[in-house]
Amino acid sequence: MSALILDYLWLIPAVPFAASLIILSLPNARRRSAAALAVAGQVAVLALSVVAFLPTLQTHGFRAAQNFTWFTFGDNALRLGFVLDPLAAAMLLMISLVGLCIFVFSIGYMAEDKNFVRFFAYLSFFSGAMLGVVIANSLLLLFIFWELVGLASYLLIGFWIERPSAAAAAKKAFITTRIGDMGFFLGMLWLYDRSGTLLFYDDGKGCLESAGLAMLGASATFIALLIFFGAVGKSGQFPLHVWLPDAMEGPTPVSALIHAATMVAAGVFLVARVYPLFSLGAINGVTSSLTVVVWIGVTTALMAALIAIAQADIKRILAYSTVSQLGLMMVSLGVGGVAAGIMHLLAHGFFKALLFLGSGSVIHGCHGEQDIQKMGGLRRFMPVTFATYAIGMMALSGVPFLFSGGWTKEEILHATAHWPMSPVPYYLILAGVVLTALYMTRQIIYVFLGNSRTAAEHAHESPRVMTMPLTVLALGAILLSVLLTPAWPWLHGYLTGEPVHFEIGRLIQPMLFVSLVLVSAGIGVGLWIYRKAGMQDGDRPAEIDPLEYAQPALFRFLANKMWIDELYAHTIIAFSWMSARLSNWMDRYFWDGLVRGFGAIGQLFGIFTSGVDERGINAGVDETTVGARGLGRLMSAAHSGQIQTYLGMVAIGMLALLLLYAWLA
Amino acid sequence: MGKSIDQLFVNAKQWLLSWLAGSPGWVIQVASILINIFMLLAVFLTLFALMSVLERKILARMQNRYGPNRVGPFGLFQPIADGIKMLIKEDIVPARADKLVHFIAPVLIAAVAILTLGVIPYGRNMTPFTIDGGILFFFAVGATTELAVFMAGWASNNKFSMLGAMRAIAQMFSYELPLIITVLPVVMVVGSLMPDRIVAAQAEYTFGLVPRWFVFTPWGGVAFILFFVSGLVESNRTPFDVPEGESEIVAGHMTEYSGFKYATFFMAEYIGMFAVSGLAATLFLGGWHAPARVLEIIPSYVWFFVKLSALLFVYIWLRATLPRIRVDQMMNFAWKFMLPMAFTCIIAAAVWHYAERGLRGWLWSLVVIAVVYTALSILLDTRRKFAPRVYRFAE
Amino acid sequence: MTPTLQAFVAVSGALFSIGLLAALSRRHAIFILIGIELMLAAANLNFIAFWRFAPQPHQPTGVMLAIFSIAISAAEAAVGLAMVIAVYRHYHTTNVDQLDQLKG
Amino acid sequence: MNNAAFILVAILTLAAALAAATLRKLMHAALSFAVALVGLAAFFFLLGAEFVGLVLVFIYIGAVAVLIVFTILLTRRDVGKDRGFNWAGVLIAFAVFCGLTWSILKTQSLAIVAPHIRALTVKRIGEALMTGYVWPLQCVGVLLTAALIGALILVMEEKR
Repeated sequence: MSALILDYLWLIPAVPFAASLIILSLPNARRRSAAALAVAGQVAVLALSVVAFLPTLQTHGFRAAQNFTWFTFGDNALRLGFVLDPLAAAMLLMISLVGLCIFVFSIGYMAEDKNFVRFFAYLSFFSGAMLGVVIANSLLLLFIFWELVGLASYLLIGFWIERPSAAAAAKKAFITTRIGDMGFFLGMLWLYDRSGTLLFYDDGKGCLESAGLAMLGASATFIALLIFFGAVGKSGQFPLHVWLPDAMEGPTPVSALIHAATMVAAGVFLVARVYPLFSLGAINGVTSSLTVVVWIGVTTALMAALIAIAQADIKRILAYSTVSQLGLMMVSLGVGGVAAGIMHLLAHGFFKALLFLGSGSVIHGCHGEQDIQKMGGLRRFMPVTFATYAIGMMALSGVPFLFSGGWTKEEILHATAHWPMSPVPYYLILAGVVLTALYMTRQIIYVFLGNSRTAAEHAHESPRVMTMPLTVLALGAILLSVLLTPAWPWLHGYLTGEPVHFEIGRLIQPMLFVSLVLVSAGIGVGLWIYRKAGMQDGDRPAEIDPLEYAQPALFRFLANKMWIDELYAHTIIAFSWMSARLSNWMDRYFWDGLVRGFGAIGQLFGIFTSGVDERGINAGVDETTVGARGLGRLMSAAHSGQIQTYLGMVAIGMLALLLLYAWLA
Repeated sequence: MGKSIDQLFVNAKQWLLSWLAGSPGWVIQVASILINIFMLLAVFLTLFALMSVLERKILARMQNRYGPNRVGPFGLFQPIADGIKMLIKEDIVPARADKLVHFIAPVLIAAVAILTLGVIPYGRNMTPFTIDGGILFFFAVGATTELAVFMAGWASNNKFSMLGAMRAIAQMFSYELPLIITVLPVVMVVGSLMPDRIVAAQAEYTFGLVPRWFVFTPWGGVAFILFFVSGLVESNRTPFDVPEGESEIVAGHMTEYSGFKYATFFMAEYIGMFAVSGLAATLFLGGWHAPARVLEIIPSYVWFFVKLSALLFVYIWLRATLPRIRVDQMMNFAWKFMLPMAFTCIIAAAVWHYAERGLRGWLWSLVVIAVVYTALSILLDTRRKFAPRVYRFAE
Repeated sequence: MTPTLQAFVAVSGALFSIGLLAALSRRHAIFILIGIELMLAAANLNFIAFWRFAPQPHQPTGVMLAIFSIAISAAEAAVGLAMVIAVYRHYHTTNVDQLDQLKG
Repeated sequence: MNNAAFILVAILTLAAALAAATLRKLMHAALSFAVALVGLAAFFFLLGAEFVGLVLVFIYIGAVAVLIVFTILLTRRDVGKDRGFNWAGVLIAFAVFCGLTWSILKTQSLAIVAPHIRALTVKRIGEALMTGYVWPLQCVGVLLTAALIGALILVMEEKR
């Protein structure tokens, strides 16, 4: 059975691709069949993932690769392949399950959209690509799917093409991630140059296996960093995080699926996948590349959390929280807690998707309003959304015991605490935890509590097709925590391949209290700061944010995302503009001038030769022509066009012959 | 006894010529020709007169009224009265007319009509003008009628006349083809263009009682009908009297004619009618042969004229029965039905001939004709062809 | 006393000249056609005359030639007249003096 | 056949032909052309080729003459203005006439009398057509069909 599913791994990406192709070919009116196809494809993928999941349960540290030759040039063949191991299997499950929920949700969310069919085509396309990324056993294949994912995200961010902002955001996301992907590509080339293979696992000869790693040597660090650059781009880590918040221009389900649960996690996944490259030659778990990862992650996490506090757009807040969570994962990877990072990734997939869908439901209920200042008191109108959203919020802000986020965060803290290099990341992350709790509290207060304001007047609960996925995800967010408790860290064991045994004692640890304190602190502070926020009613938007009241300058700094976009605009983009203008000028005047010069020479020559023709050769020809024409006129004089004349000629000729005959006879 | 009566006129002619015995040959020749011409004119002008009155009376009977019944017994002297009237009428020639042609036209047309009578055998040894290509002569001379009609229409310099002439020529051309082509099977079967031979070929009787007239063979029957209809058209009779339809163009090419010229036209038409019917009788009805051997005691010319008058009666009958046909309908009919059927007759005759002219041939030729007929009737669905007329210019 | 072949040929020659006259001297296209027909007729007369006066071959060659030439001239007349009508439609004239588009 | 008949017919024919060539009115010319053809037919009768004569009358009077007058009608608006003779043509024609007559009269071998021949029956002509001349006959049939179609196409109204 295991072998069987291995032979059919390729089906997992193929099914959604096929579905999207078929949907694309559907006419615009066939909404029902389009949605049905997409969901059916997703269900099939889910089933396949489950089937693929089973063999990984049976044996610890199960890993099987299925390689094949794409094409051969000369004597060395380019080989691609699919791999199935706990990492991939877990990702598969998470992606297909969350994806399914989001598909169903978007049936309700996009109901009024005129491009419904196209939307589902793109969605299926994306899910296929993402699954491909997960099960790829070759850096090249992974890169291909990676790019497809980027394309899908481009298409979906710019789905409402008629909005210029959406188009701009799509372009921004695409180009920014391209910058990262270039690093990825270079790293890949370098890797291929060194190890001669891009297959991860090729029974001993793969680039992630001892033989392959041995060939790398010192270059491993740079290769790892280059690949990490790609991950930075996709996962919106610090210098390249700017595209992710703008990507919220896309439909909310897209934000949920791509920019919270799956695609942005791909970066983290990538790092986890090629972790051996990072950890190559590690001295008690520390390499230079990993250090870079840690610092980048920490910066991102803290910065994003800070920015999130000052945002007014419900989705942007979530976006920044996503960024910071990703930073958190990066940190945990960097400090060596791979399992912790992945666990957080999985948990995050669930609850962040949940939060996004919840915000989508809110937006849907408020007729497209996204400004939390204008909402409020929605708990009365949309109870289900409120309940699920609260669960999501708890999980995100890391409330322990029965919310998955709590445990994973605790694990991460645990891992970070013991990082030999420096304690700084640890404290920064603690701050980050507090901030997370804070801005989530703020959001909850503004959106659901207090009195309803302008946009919330006619709010209504979303249809079942939208609330159902919310509940499912909420349940997921809760139930997942069972597999995460330190008492019985099944998932940890499953990922790392260590044996797991139940031990209630481990449930109580110092770290638990730490996180408990931090989270409660965050929530408490939030409640205290925003106690009066949104309590007043009437159609007026909320009074200015308490923080802004307290620290206007700081708040503006945060609200404007630390002016990073502007910074880029004035440095990098300006530079590229200038270089473009320069090359344009070169083209126009310098190179063009050269070309024109040659052209002029040709012209001169042409003039000369034509002169020769005119004077020398033509004259003779003309003479002959004139002669011929004169002769022709002479001839044509006889050709009067009068039949009778011709007939007369004939008659005269006949007469002549007759007389001649008569004279002879 | 019977012989002598049968040859009565022949002997009479011989008796007359015997007076000129001893004079040079060409004199006798001319004399005999003159006698023939005289006889023809006498007989057929009388017949014309008779016909004119009889037609009116028969029509009257058919239309449930008395015809002319004032002049003479049963109005029999009506034609004489008409003739006198015509003679004493003023002869009007339009000022803008082409005098010469206007005068020649009626003369020519009458002359032609009478000439065509010349080649028909009226009885045993009673063919006025025996010529090898008699049938061809008939048609060659008959073709001149068209020119004459045209002259009449053109010379009188009148739109009605011109249009009438045009119509007449158009329909004569269209129906001359079926007319001639329906004669071909007979000529083929007999192997001669000579009327006498054709008549002789129909002398025998099958089983001694059914005469071997060509009308009794399938191809012959069809050919006869086609020939008769075409003849109807050639002589501008109802239902094909479009060229002189009073309701449309006053009197066609005869509009500008009056008095005796008009009478001449009239006569020419009737004589043409006699000629066509006579030819029909000759070609298909066994000429002057008796319908049964026992009846041969009755002289041959009687039989001929019986057949002739029977055909003439049918002419009158049709005139009383049928309305006038539209021009386009007539043309369609000629080109799309008559012509193909005529060709079919040729083929059928060939089949009949090569199947030993017996019962088998009879059946086979019948089959051929039936097939073509059904095919044609399916092809030209009359409901479509003669759809209700759309008046494009007359709203 | 019967006419000799010479008489017939002379007559046909005269006929031919008259045809030529019509074809050469009249400016109306139809006259030209008539002239051509007359010349053909003269030719036919020659055929028949020579057939009649020549020692008899097995088959009446002259007559045959005459018949065929008649058929052909009929065709020629039809096409010629059609051309006259077509030309008239285009140039609104039948005057051959004005039809000199082929003038060199 | 005797001189009287010959002379009569000759005069008729040539006079009619001359009229056809010279008459001012086109219609009269056409009609006299028909007369001339009748005369020709008479010649054929004199020469003992009745069949050909009949065919001539049939085709020329029945068809060609009518065609000509029809054409005259169809192109009538042009007939009105009369344009005189083309005297050069007259001269040439006359010259040809003189040349022909002179050379014919000069040729003594033509002065022969008709031999006695067996009558040319239609049957013989038919047999000749169907045996020795069957191919020419077929060709003429094709030619006539082609001429028919060609004439139709020529006078067909251009669709536009």
